[in-house]
Amino acid sequence: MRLNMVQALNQAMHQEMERDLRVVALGEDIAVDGGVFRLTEGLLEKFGPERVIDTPLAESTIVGASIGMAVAGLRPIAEIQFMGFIYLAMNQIIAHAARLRNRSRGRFTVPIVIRTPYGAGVKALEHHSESTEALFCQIPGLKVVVPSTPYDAKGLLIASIRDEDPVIFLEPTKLYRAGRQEVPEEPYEVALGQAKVVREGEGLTVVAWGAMIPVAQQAAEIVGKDGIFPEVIDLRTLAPLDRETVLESVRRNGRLLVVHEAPKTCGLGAEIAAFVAERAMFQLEAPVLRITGQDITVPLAKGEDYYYPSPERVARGIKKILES
Amino acid sequence: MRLNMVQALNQAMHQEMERDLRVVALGEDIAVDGGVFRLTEGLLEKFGPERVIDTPLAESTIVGASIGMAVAGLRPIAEIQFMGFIYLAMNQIIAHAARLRNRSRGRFTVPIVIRTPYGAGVKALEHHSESTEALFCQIPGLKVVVPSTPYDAKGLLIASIRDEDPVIFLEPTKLYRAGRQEVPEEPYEVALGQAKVVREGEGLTVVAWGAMIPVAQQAAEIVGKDGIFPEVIDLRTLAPLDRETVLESVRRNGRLLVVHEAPKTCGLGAEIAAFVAERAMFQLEAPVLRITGQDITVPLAKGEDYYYPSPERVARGIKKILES
Amino acid sequence: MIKDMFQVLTENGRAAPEREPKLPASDLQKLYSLMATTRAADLKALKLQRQGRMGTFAPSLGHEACQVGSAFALQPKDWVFPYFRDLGTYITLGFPLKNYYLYWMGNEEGMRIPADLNIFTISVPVGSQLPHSVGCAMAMKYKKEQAAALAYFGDGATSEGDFSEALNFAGVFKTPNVFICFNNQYAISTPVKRQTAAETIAQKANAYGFDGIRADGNDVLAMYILTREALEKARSGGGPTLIEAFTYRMGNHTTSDDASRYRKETEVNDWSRRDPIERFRLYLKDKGLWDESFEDRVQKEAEVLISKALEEAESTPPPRPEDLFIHTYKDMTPELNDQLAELRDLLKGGPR
Amino acid sequence: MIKDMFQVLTENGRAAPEREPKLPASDLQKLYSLMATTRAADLKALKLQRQGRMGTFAPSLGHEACQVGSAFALQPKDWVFPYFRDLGTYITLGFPLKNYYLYWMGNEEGMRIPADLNIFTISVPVGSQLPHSVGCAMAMKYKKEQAAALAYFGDGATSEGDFSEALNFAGVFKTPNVFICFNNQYAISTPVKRQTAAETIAQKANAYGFDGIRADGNDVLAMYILTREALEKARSGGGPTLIEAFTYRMGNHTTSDDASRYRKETEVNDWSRRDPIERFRLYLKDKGLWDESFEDRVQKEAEVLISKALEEAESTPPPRPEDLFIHTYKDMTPELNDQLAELRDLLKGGPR
Ligand SMILES: Cc1ncc(C[n+]2csc(CCOP(=O)(O)OP(=O)(O)O)c2C)c(N)n1
Ligand SMILES: Cc1ncc(C[n+]2csc(CCOP(=O)(O)OP(=O)(O)O)c2C)c(N)n1
Ligand SMILES: [Mg+2]
Ligand SMILES: [Mg+2]
Repeated sequence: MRLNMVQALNQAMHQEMERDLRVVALGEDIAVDGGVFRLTEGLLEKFGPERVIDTPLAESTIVGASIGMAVAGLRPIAEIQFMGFIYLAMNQIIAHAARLRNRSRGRFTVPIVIRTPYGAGVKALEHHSESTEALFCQIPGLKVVVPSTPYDAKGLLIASIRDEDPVIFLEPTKLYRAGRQEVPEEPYEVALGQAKVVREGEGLTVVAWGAMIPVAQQAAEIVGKDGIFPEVIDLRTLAPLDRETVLESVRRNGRLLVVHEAPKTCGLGAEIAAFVAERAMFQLEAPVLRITGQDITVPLAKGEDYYYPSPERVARGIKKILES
Repeated sequence: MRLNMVQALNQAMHQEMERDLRVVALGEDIAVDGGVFRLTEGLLEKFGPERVIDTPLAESTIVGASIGMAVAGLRPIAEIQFMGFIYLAMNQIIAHAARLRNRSRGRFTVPIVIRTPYGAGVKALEHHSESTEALFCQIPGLKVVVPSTPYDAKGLLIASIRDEDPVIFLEPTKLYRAGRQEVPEEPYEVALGQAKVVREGEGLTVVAWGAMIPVAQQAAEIVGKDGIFPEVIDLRTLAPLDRETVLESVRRNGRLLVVHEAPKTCGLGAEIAAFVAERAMFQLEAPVLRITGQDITVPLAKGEDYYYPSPERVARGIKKILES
Repeated sequence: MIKDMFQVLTENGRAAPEREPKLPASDLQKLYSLMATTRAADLKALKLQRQGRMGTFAPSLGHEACQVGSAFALQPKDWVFPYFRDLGTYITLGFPLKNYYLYWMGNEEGMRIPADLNIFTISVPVGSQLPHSVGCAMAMKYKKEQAAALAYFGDGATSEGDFSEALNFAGVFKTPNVFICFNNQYAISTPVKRQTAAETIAQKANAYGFDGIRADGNDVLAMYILTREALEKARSGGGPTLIEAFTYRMGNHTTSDDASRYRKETEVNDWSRRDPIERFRLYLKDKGLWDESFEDRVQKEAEVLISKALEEAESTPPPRPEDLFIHTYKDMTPELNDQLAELRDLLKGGPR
Repeated sequence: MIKDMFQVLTENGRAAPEREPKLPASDLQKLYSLMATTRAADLKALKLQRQGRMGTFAPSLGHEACQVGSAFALQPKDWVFPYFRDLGTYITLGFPLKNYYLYWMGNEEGMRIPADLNIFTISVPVGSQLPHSVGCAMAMKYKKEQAAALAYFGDGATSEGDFSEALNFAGVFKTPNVFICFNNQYAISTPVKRQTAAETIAQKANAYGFDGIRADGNDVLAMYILTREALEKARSGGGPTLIEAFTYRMGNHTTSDDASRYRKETEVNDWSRRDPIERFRLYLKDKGLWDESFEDRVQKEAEVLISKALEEAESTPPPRPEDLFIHTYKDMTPELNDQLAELRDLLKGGPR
C-alpha cells in the first residue's frame, strides 16, 4: 500500500499493539483526539483507554510514568507533543531512562519509545521547530532514531518498540505528509544502528538524516547537471552511530559534507566530522564541511528560510568541497 | 592573598553583591548553611535574607524565578546544588534564559549566572560527577564558563555576573580545594570568550578545561622527560568558543589533542576537532585525538578511575599523536 | 450551579447590587468596548488565518470577560505574564494590536514589547511563565515597589511541575503574585476532569498555603472585582492569590485544531448562552449605558483600530538576515559574524 | 500537639487500646527487631564511613519507625520506590544488607536488586521516583494485579515539580499508589516551614483529589496501620493516598553534612525524647514482650547479620572494566567495544 509517513507510523503502532499486549501508548491528546498530527488515530477505538492513554499536561511524568510501566513489564510508547517540550522531561530521560540498566546492573531495563515531532521547515510557532538531537546523542544509554521515508518510518518504529533500550524517536514534521511510498502491509523491522546509502555516487559523500535527506537529494540533482554525483547516506539511527558505513564511503570518496538543520556548533555534524577526521584523515582530500542551521534560535515563519538549509545551499557546499 | 577556588569564588560574590545592589543569590541551602560546599558562606550575614535566598527544592523554578528577577532588573546568581540536577531546569534554561533576548528582540535580557559544581574525580554519589557541558554549548544564547584556577575563578565569575547574557558557570568540584594561588584582593574581570595558553610549547597543542588542566599539565611533565613539550590551552569559556586561540596554536604546532572528562561522543571535543579540521586541515600533520571519558555513565567510586582521564592516559595520547 | 463561584452578573445580565463594583459609567462602557474590540480583533485574525495571511494562533473567543475584566484591574507598575491565549489582556493594557498580529504572522518583532508596558513575552511552553512571575514578584518585594505580578494560564497548565513549584515559592516567600487560571474546560482535547481529580482548580492553592477562589470567568465584573482585590492584597504585603476563572473556550484550540473531534456541539451551544459580552450588554442596557448607537460607535472604533493594525503589520518588512543574529547575545560573536556573512553571501548568489 | 496526627503510641509508650493493630506477639517483636537492626546497621555504616571504608551516605537515625512500620505492611507483589534514606525499608523487605553497604561503598553491584524483590533502585534526584511509582501503579491496574506501588520521599521532595505531576496523575487515573512522605522537618538545612507555606504536607493531597493523612512517624504502629489501610484501599481500586509521616532526622543530612550549622541542639534533644525505638520498647515491655534477654538476642542477631553483610561487601571485588560498559545497552556497540579495548590496553600498560 502507498502510505505517507503518518500512516506508516500509525500502522506500525497498530500492528505492534496488536502483536504485543505489553505495548501501551500515552501522551497529551493522543487518544480521543488521535494526536495533534493524527499519528495515533484509531488506537483508542481499537485498544481502549487502558492502553491508549490521554495524560494530563506533564512531560516529565509522561516519561517518568513510562519508566515505571517498563519496570512493571510494559513497553510504553510515549508521545511528547513537540520536541520543544521534551526539555521538561530531560531529567527523567537522562537521569533515569538512560541509566537504569547500568544503575541496576541489568536488573531493570527501560524498553520505552519516546516519539516526538521534530524539525523545522513548516513555518511553525516558537518551540515547534526544534532539532536538538545532539542533546540526546551524547547521553550513554539512549538510542536516537530519525526516519526519512514512510518505509523506514514503519520499520524503524517497529524495531524501536521491540528494542530493549530507550529510544528517542524523532519524526520530521516536514516529512509527515510529504509523499507516499509503497509500504508492506506486514510488520517488519529496519534494524537500528544501520545507516543506508540512499544514492550511490562518487567523489563526495553527503551525510544527512530526516528532512535533510530530500534536501540532499535535490542538491544532488542540482549538481548532477554539472556532472557531479555525490553519494548520499541517510544515518537513520543517530545513536549509536553507524560509523562504519560513513567511514567506508568517505574512504572511497575522499570528501565529506554533513548536512543538518540543527545549529552548527556542537551539532551531531561535529561528531561526524571529528570521528572521520580521527579515523580517515589521510584519506580526506578536503576538510569536512558542515551545512547546517546557524547558531541562532530557529526563526519564526518570516525568517525561517534564512535558517533552513536549502538544496541550493547544500549544492553550493558540494561545489565548495570539490573546489578545495 | 593566597586563596583556594572556593574562597576566590566566595570573594567574587561578596564583592559583586557589595558593588551592585541588583545582585542577589538564590538556591538550595545557600544562605543559612552557606552552601553544601561553603561557596556562599557569609553572604547571608552580610546581605540579609532578601538578597541571599534559601529556596525550596525546585531547580526549574530556581532558574525560572531568576529569569523573572532579571526581567525586573535584578542580576541573580542561582546555584544548582550539583550539575546532575540541572536537567530539571533544562526547559527554563533552553526555552527561556537562552532565547528571551531574541524572542523580545532585545527588550528583555537575562543577565543571570547559574553556578553549579561540575565534574568527577572525587568519588561522589551518582549524579554528583556530571560533566555534560556540551548540552549547553550547543544552545544559542548561552555562555558556558569553566575556571581551572582560583585566579581565573574569581575573575571569570565577576565577568559572568557583569555579563548581560545568561552564563552557565561550571565549577570543577575536584579543584575547589585543590590548591591555593595568589588572588588580588580587589575585584577584577577575566574576560569571557578568551582561552589562555597556560603552558607554551611546540609540536603539539593540548586543549582542555576545568579539572583536566592539572591533568594535562601533569601529562606534559611526564612527556617532558622524553623531550616532548606540548602547548596547553585552557579554554576557560566553552561558549562562545575562542576558536582563534586554538587555531593559531594548532597552525603553529600541527597536532592537536583534546582532553575532556565527559563521554567522547558529541562532547565538546567533537566540535573542537571539527572546526580545527574544517579550518586548519592542511596544517594538521596527524588526526586530532580526543582523550575523554568513555561513552558510559560516570561510575561510582570503585570504578571511577577507569573512567577519569589520568595524566598517564593523556601522556600516552600525546605520544600516540606524535607517532602518527 | 457551579461550586462556590463568585458571580456579579447572572447569565441574563442581572447584578447582585451589593456586589456591583463602584465603577463610573465611562469605565463600564470602556469594559464593554474592550471586550467588543477583543472579539472583533480575534475574529479578524481568524479570517486572516484562513486567507493565509496569518499563521496558526489560539483564538480568544469566549475569554473576553476573564481577560478584560482582570487586566482592567492592573496598574501601570504591575507586571503581567501572559500565555498564548490573551488577546483581551493585551488590548486592555494598550499593547499595540499591530504587534500582536505581527507575532502571529511569524515575525519576532511583534514581541518587542513597548518599553513603557510591563508585559512579558508570550510563553509557549505551558505553565513555564509561572516561575518568571514569581521571580518578578520577589524582585518587587526586594525593591519595595508597590507592584504585583499577574500570571495567566490555562487549566492544563496546572498539571505541569512549574505550576506547583511556582505557587509553592509564592507561598513560602509570600510574594505579591496573582495567579489567574482560565479554566476553559479543555486543554486541547483533554477535558478538565481528565486533567485533575481535584473538584476545583481554586482548591489547589491550599497546597501552597494561600487562598484560592473561583470566579465566573464569563462575568467581567466578577473578574474585575476579584482581580482588583487580589492585586491590592498582593501590593500591600498580603501574599499571593489563585483565581480560577471558570469559563469556556468557544473556538478551536488553535486554528490547526478541530474541536468537533472531541466535544459535543450541545455543550458548545450550552455555553454560548453564557456569552460574556452578551451578558454584559444586557446589564449595560438595563443601566441605560448601552444602545444601538453606542454599539455602532464601539464597532466602528474597533474596525478602525483593527484595520490600522493590520495595515501596519502587513507593511512591516520581514526580518533582515541580521535581525536573526544580533539578538543572540548582547554582542555578536566571531562565529555568528562568520555565519551571517555566509548567509549574506548566499543571498547575493540569488534565490535559495 | 501536632495538628491532626494519627498516633497509636504516646511518647512514653502507652497505646490507645481501640487503635492497637491486631498483630500477633511475634509480629510485634519482629517490628522491634527490625527497628533495632536498622539502627545498628545504620550506626555501623557511620563508623565505617569515618574509617574511610564507606562513602558518603544518608543516615536513617530516627526514621526506624516510619520505615519499618510502613514497609511491614507491604505484600510481596507490591512495588516499592525508595529514596536515599530508606535503610529500614530495605531491611524489612529482606533486601540483602550486603547490597546496601556495597552501594554506599561505591559499587553499582549493590543496586542489582534480587530478582524476587519488587524494589526499585534508589533515586538520587529528589522526587524523581514518584512518576515511576505512578507508572508502575498504572501498569498494575492494566494488568489487573492486586498490587500497589509505594513511594517514599522527604518533605523537600514535595517542592519538586515531579511530586505534583505524579500525584496529579495518580488522582486522575485513580492508581493503586501510596505516597509516604517522611516529613523529617528538614531538607538538608531548609526547615519545612521554608519548604512550603502549607500547614501540613498531608493537605497537599487535596490538590489532586484524594486523601492525605498525617501520622506520627515515630510511632511504628501508627505507620503500620495507616500504610496497611492505604495499601488495601489501593489494591482494591480505591485510589491513591498520601501519608505524611511526621518525624525528625536525628543525624546529619549525610556524612558530609554538619547539622549544627543550621539547627539548635535543644531541638534535637527535644526530639530524642520521642525516640521511635525507645517508645516501642516501653510498649512491648508493658505487654511483657520485651526484656533484657530479648534485647540481647536482638542485638546479637543484628550483629551477626551486619558483620556477615560487611564481610561480604568488603570482599566483593571492585568492578571489572567490562562491568562499566556492558550495561549501557543490551548489546555492546562497536564504539563501546573499541573504548573497552582501549581501556584494557591502557591497564595492561601498567598503573595509570
Ligand atoms: C509544555 C507544553 N506541552 C505541550 C504544549 C502543547 N500545547 C499547547 S496549548 C496546550 C493545551 C493548553 O491547555 P490549557 O493550559 O488549558 O490552556 P488553553 O489552551 O485551554 O487556553 C498544549 C498541550 C505546550 N505548549 N507546552
Ligand atoms: C533534584 C535534586 N536536587 C537537589 C538534590 C540534593 N539533595 C540531596 S538530599 C536533599 C534534601 C532532601 O530533603 P528531603 O526531601 O526532605 O529528604 P531528607 O533528606 O530530609 O530525608 C537535597 C537538596 C538532589 N538529590 N536532587
Ligand atoms: Mg484550557
Ligand atoms: Mg526532609
